[in-house]
Amino acid sequence: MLEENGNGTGKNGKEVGLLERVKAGVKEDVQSLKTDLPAKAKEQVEGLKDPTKTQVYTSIFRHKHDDTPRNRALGVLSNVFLHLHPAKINRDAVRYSFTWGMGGITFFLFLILTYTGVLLMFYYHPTKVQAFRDVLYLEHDVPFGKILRNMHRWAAHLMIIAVWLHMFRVFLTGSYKKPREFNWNVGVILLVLTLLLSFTGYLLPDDQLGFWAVTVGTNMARATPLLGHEGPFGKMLGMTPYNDVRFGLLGGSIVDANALLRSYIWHCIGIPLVAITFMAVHFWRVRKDGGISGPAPVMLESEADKRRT
Amino acid sequence: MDWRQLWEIVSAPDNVPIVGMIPLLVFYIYLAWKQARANDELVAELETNPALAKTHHRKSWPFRPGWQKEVHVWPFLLRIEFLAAIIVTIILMVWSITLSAPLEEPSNPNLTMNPAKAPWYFLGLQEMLVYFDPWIAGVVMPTLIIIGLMVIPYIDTNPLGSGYYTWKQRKFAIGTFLFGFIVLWVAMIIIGTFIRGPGWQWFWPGQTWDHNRLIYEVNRDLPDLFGITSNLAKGIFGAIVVGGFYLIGGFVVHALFRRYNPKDYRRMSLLQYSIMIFFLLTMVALPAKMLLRLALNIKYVWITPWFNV
Amino acid sequence: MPEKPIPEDDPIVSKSYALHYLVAMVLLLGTLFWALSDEYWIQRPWKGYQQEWKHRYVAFLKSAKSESAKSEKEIEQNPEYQQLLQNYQQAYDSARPRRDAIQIQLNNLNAEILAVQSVFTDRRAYVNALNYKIETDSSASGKESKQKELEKYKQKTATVKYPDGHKQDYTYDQLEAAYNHLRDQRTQLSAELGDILKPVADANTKMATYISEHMVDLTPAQIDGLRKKTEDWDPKIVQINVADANIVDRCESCHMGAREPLKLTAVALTPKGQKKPDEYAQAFVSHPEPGLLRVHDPDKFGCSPCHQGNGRATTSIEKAHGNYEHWLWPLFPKENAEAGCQTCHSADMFLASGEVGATISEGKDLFRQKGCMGCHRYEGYDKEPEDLNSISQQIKQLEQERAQNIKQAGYLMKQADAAATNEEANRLNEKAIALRVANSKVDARVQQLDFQSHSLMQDMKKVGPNLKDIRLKLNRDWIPVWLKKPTDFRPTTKMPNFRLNARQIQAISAFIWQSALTDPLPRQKPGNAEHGQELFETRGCLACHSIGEGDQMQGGAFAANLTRVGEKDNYDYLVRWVHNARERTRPYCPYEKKDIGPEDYAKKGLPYVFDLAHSQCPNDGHELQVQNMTVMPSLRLTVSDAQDIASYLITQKKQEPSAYPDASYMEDPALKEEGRKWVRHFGCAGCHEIAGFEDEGRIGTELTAEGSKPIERLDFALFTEPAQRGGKDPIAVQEDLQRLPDGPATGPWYDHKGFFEHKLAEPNVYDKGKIKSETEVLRMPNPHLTNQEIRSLTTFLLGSQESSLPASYQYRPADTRRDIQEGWWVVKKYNCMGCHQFIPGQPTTLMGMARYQDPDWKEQLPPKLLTEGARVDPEWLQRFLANPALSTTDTDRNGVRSYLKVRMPTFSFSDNELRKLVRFFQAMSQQPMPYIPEQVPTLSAKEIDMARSLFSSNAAPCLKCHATGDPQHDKNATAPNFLLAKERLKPDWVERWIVEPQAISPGTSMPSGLFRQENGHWVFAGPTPASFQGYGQDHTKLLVDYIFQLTPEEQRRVSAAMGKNRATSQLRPEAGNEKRAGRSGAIHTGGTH
Amino acid sequence: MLGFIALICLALLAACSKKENTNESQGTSPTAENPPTQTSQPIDSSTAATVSGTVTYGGTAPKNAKIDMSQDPGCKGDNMAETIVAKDGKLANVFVYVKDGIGNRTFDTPKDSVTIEQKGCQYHPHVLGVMVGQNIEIRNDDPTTHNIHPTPKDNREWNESQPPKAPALEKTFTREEIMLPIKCNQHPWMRMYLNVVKTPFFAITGADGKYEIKGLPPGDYTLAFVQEKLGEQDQKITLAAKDSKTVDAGFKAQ
Repeated sequence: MLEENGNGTGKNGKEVGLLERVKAGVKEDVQSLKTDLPAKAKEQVEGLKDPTKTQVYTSIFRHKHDDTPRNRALGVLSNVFLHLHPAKINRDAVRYSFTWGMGGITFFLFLILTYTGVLLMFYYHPTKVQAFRDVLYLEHDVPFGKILRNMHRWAAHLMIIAVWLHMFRVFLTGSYKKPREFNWNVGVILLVLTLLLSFTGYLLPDDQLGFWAVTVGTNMARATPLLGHEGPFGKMLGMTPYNDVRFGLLGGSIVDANALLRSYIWHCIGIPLVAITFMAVHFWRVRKDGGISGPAPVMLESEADKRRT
Repeated sequence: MDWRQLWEIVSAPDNVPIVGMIPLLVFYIYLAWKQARANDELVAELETNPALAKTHHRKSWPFRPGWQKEVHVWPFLLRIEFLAAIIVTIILMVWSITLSAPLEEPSNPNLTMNPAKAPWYFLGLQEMLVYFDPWIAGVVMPTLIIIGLMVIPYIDTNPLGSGYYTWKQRKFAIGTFLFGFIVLWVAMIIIGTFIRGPGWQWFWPGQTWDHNRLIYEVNRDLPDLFGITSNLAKGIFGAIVVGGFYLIGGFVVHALFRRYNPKDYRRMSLLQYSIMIFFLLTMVALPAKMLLRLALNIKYVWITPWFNV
Repeated sequence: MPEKPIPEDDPIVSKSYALHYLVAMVLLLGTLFWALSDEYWIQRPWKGYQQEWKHRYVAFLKSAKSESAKSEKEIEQNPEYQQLLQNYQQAYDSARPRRDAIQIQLNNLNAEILAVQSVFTDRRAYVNALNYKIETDSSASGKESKQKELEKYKQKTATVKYPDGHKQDYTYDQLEAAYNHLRDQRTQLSAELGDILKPVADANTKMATYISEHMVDLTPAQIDGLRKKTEDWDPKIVQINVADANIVDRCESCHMGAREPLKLTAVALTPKGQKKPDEYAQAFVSHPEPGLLRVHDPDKFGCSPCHQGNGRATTSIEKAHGNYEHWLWPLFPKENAEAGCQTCHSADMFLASGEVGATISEGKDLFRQKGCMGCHRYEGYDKEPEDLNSISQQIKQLEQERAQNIKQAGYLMKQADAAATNEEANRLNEKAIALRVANSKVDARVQQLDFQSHSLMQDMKKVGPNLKDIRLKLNRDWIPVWLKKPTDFRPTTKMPNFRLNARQIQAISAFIWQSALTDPLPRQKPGNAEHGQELFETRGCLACHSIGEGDQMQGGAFAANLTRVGEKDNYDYLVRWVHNARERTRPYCPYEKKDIGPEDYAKKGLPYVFDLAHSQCPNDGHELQVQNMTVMPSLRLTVSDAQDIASYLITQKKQEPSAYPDASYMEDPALKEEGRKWVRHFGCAGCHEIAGFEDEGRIGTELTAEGSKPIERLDFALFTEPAQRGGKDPIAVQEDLQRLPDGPATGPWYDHKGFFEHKLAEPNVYDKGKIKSETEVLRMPNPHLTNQEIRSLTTFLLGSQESSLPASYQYRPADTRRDIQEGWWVVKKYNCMGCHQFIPGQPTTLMGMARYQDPDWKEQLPPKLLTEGARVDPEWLQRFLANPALSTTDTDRNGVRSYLKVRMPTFSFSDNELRKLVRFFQAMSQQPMPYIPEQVPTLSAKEIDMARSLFSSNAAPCLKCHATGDPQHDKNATAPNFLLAKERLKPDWVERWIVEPQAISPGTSMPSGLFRQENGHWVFAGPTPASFQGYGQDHTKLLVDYIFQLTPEEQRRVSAAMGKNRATSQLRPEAGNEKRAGRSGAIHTGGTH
Repeated sequence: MLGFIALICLALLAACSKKENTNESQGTSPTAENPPTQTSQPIDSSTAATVSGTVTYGGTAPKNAKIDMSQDPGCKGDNMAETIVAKDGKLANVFVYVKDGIGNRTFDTPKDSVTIEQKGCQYHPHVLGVMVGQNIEIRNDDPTTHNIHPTPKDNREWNESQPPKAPALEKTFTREEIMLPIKCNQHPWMRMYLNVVKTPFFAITGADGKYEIKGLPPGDYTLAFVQEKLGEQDQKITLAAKDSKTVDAGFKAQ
């Protein structure tokens, strides 16, 4: 290769000339290595002293990190996760005593549940034969399987409590009031979805606890007015155990394999998708409705009607 | 006092969240109450001092001119959020390590659990089954609860108390909500978890859950009390009683509401007002029915061939 | 309103969260490590076990090795071993020179091969590449030119440099040849080396084999292997995974020693200085019954199918053993471990493997013995009534079919008569004929079913006596006293205590009294009680019955204790009973559901005779129950013997029968109806035959799967909480409390074991404190069991579970093992083990009795049946079992062992049971069925002479002990008559028997040492006449052939001659000299002993 | 094989530091003297005590029946039943041994054999004592075939035929057992009793009812007198050093 490329300047001469030229070229290359390599190495070390200036860093973080108000704002705005938040908020809104942080905790728990849930799905088969065994398998075989299941379960319970407290706080601070009426409704739907998520997950270990909890729960559906075979007017509308709303929920007249599968799919795909959609709306509306409601300045009785008009 | 029984109930893994929720609720109510009182005092002061009202920053927290009215989310909010996330993680992990999620016997449709309980967050509904037929307790009630929650922003016309804790400005709204949430929901859950034993019988805390306990209880229907025997008459009688409850109750509510909450009364449209009265009365109907049942052993008020109330 | 002064700096902005974060992060890190350690150690306690195991087992192996080395050394001292060693040395020495030479040659050869190979492979690669080019070249000229190139290349020489330095040039072909030659040489040499070393290796193997054969334990080398394995062990889950059966058992993750080849005890694995074996030592012991594991390979069966527990769990002992609330299959307690057998062996009646099986077998037996099955259905028990029921259903159906066919045929024939054409008529007639033929088949089928029901009727037994006979049998006034509390009268009775009140007793006694038969009973002459006692004690009655109370009691527990029988029984009835217990007062027709009397027979003009040969109902031709449904057999006693025994028994009393208070109310018809109600209520018909209750169903719950009933379904009633938490035992009656196998409860007993044990100790314990009416209180009577019996029954019930294992795990063999399985049911049913030993070491009732401790009486014990199937011809056995007298006329005797006082009874086995028993014995001795008798060669006159000389030899006087049929001679006989041998015995067995009888029936009177091995043949140990000179066959064979051809005349001749011989030898004075000669001979041959 | 046994014996001998093998076993003599040879705790022969005495029989001794041996012409001579052999109130064939009190001392098995002779269709002696593991030589001096059939409780049962002139049988018993019956199936009257004990401290009363046990170390003992028919009597004795005690026993007619 070298022989062919290196003779661009001269014409195809004798072998001796070619050899000399090659020798000269190689010498030059060696010389360049001797002088350039230390210089470039030094340059490289210098560059690494400030990692924030590297191309890799700047490609990830779009702005500087120093404590200027601009950068603080950009830190939030340019981050896909953090830009749920505005750049600046009411100074008292950071007070925990006001917000209780329950909305955030709920969301955080939802994330934990998603991660642990996905991992659990690796080991779980929603069939009558496998389900219970898989849970035993998780408990005894899977590395960290037991803590994984425990975290999933307790995070779910914690999430329900957090959701209730969130609603409680929102009500107590009157945060549902104009212009946030709609977002309150979205919140109510999310509350229902949270309960349904937990409820559908209850059946999955296929043990006595889950089985009977779900049996008790779904037995009420029998009595749905009009749509349940034991509900008011159900019989008149031709409802039987095999075509009523409970049958639809369970995929059968008893809690069995189909119910397990339905539960599983609602729990892992159906409800989470719906919930994520509503959560997106919920968060979006928080921003669009003017951030969190407070802490707002107190209003006086006398001002109430004034403002209304 | 059967401490062992008590401990068995309290330490059941799935009951631990409820046990945890009670102090949590107390703490947050205290937190809300503290701020509400501070705000109410501030309002009272400002009401008497219009001059101050004009200049005051109108929050119970201290404020000094020159302080930022708004702060950056990064870092002032995020650092709290992040801290909260860490603390939740710690709590969750410790909980998961120390307490295992329950896993009982494999499901067995032939062996009924006694008591067979729904997941704890639905125990309020299960408790209602004692007082109402499943179609009310399991279907109508939950639906009404959801709808009721959703209509709150639309019937609460009080512009005060938006974005801050207060009691004096929203006595009626907060009172009603506390009644609904604490008494009708949380208390019912606690009853369902800790009080209801085998056969869904009432066991005081510390009383042994005796599976063989038998209780003699004869429940009558309200029409029987008045010696009404014919079905038609029963239906008509029940309709009158129920209708009467809503009519007379509505009138009483109107009389009280108009008197003690004239501002809201004035602000509300006819639709808002009637919806509010309907939900309020329905809410009151629950404890009323409980009272009838527990005190007078009355099972049904309204008996028709299709449904019973 | 701020109370405090407002700070200068904005707290919201200025407040530092550094400390908060620090604390939070530390905590987070802490929990993270906690989670990790939890995962690594706390949730995996078996790791600690395995570490400990390594230490302890290595220490144990060290000490085991030194012992093993010691015993190895001892064995090496053995001359036999020394001989082997010498052989080895010799072989080694003789092989060495040649071996060394070959080795050197081989080394050289290898080097040369290597040298040639490197050149050759290179050139071969080139040739192969060129060949490929030639093959793929498309042009002929190209091929040709390349071919030439190849030839040229092959001709070119290459130089090979040999290791010794010399070089040689080869063409390609030469090179190839040289290479192959060298390799052939190497192959030859290697083969030769192998041949030379083979004797050495063989000698070496022999030494190793000798050591391993003579070592009881492992050899030091094997122990070293174990130690290495243990030391190199990395902690990991050890699991048995049987996917087909969904068995995942990780028990061996902690129980590391379970399957080790050495016997590990808890003490041996306790570290020095520790007094008691700790948790680890307990866990590491080897399985107590390695023999059991050989049959039940753990790799196929796992652990949990037998022991239960949560095989997958590894997080804690409680979890792994399944001893927590929500695990449905907790580990069987150690004392009930045999419950696990029932998982697969529910169809077996008797289980024994090593020391395992006694408890569960007793439980299985008790369930039948104590009459549990009278009230509780249990799959496999007491099948006869169900089978009979289904047969009678079938018969009814078939009879309907027959009637239908007749009707149809008549109709068809009528139509045929009126048919328009002949063809039509013929067609219809054909149809009618077909129906009549079909009826004939129906008749055949009915006949078959009747035959089956004949067998079944014969097999059907009741635990208690037939109450239809009580008017004939019992002292009336005694009945209410008995009913009050049977154990008061007879502490060991099977009849349980029913807790009846006075009214119930009166009503029940009145009912059974009034519903009993009143047929007349023949009067019997009084007998000789003294003779009766002797017969009673020696004929074998005591194998089942017992007599005497408390310490004085002797005999078996299978049947009633007869100590006070004189107070209750009627002498006439007793004679009939002793003479033949199966004799019924009236036959019972299950079809008509009534007892058939003489009037029914008279109606048809038939004689009033009913027995197994005359078992058809005179009214409808169906099978009758012609026997009492008792397992008590007939001892074939003469009537006078029966009278003697009955006379003796009637003297057995503590008080006079007349001393019982008058119970004439039993004659009051008014009480009868109430009595009927109570008899039905208490399920008396489960164990007794009672008029009007013949088809009564069982009143108790089915127990087949009682062990897997959810604990919630077991009603602990008011004792649920006390059982869950422990506390005072609810049983207050001291007598019942003592029945609990583990004593009064000290801790919680809320489990199946606790429930069963309490229920069995005091059945109505769960009624305690409950308010219940007379009919609501628990009916189950108190079976007054001992605590060992309760343990056995509890074990049986605990194991009675629905198995989650695949059906193939159920032990339902289709081969001869099935014969064994079925046979045990019959053997246990008739208490054959009361007299006979079936498996080595099994005690019999008679064996344990004081009388049979005397050496002379020991010979009077019934024969051991350890190899019965190999001993006797099955067809003969069937005949013998049907009629042990082996005679239809002379029945007052034993057919085979006429010298025994104890009598093999006639059990009147049904054909069904006979078949089962015969097959059982054959299968137990691994004999093929059907048996094809070996043809015994006919002996020549000379051979007969020789054989006779052995047979009558002074050194083995066969006829001295064996019976001949001559009463004078047989007085002293202690062995059966040879004339029976031909029909009865299998020749191969007889040969084994005469060589070493002690190995077949330990303790037999037949001595060993009659023959000795000489040049691979069995020769007679005593002196042989000259005619034996040069006889090269087995003397044993000769003798057996002779015995199988023995005729009565020959036997008489020999017997007579022997007497004479003796007389002459007696006169010989030089016997003393011979004696000495014999002695000196002993010294020479003594070494072989 | 024999060499091997000898080798082991040698090894054992070498292993025992103190060895006084003066055991002149006279199993057949009525008063067997078996000076102790023990390994665990040496007995100082200078302090050893002796027990001796007489066993008496109260009441008239039953006359022993003559046995009818006509069944086998090979049996000759007189043969009396030996169930109770008493003369002048002195009881023979009583086995006397130290039942309890030896503690955990162990004793070497005597190397000498004891002999059982079958002569005149009778066993000689009628009662015999041996130590555990001691070799027993059984000889048949009759012109008829015998078989030897011990029916033990705690030892292994066997039954071997011994034709006339056959070599002697050599047998050992490995477990302690008192009054182990030995019989011959061909001659039902033949019966003897073997006593297998762990210690050398035993004796059998002679025709004069006398016995003597020597070499006992001082201590408390239970002395048992066993007769095949009359059963066992125990006596507690205390022996001082060099004591020479007389312990008599008396059986009553039943």
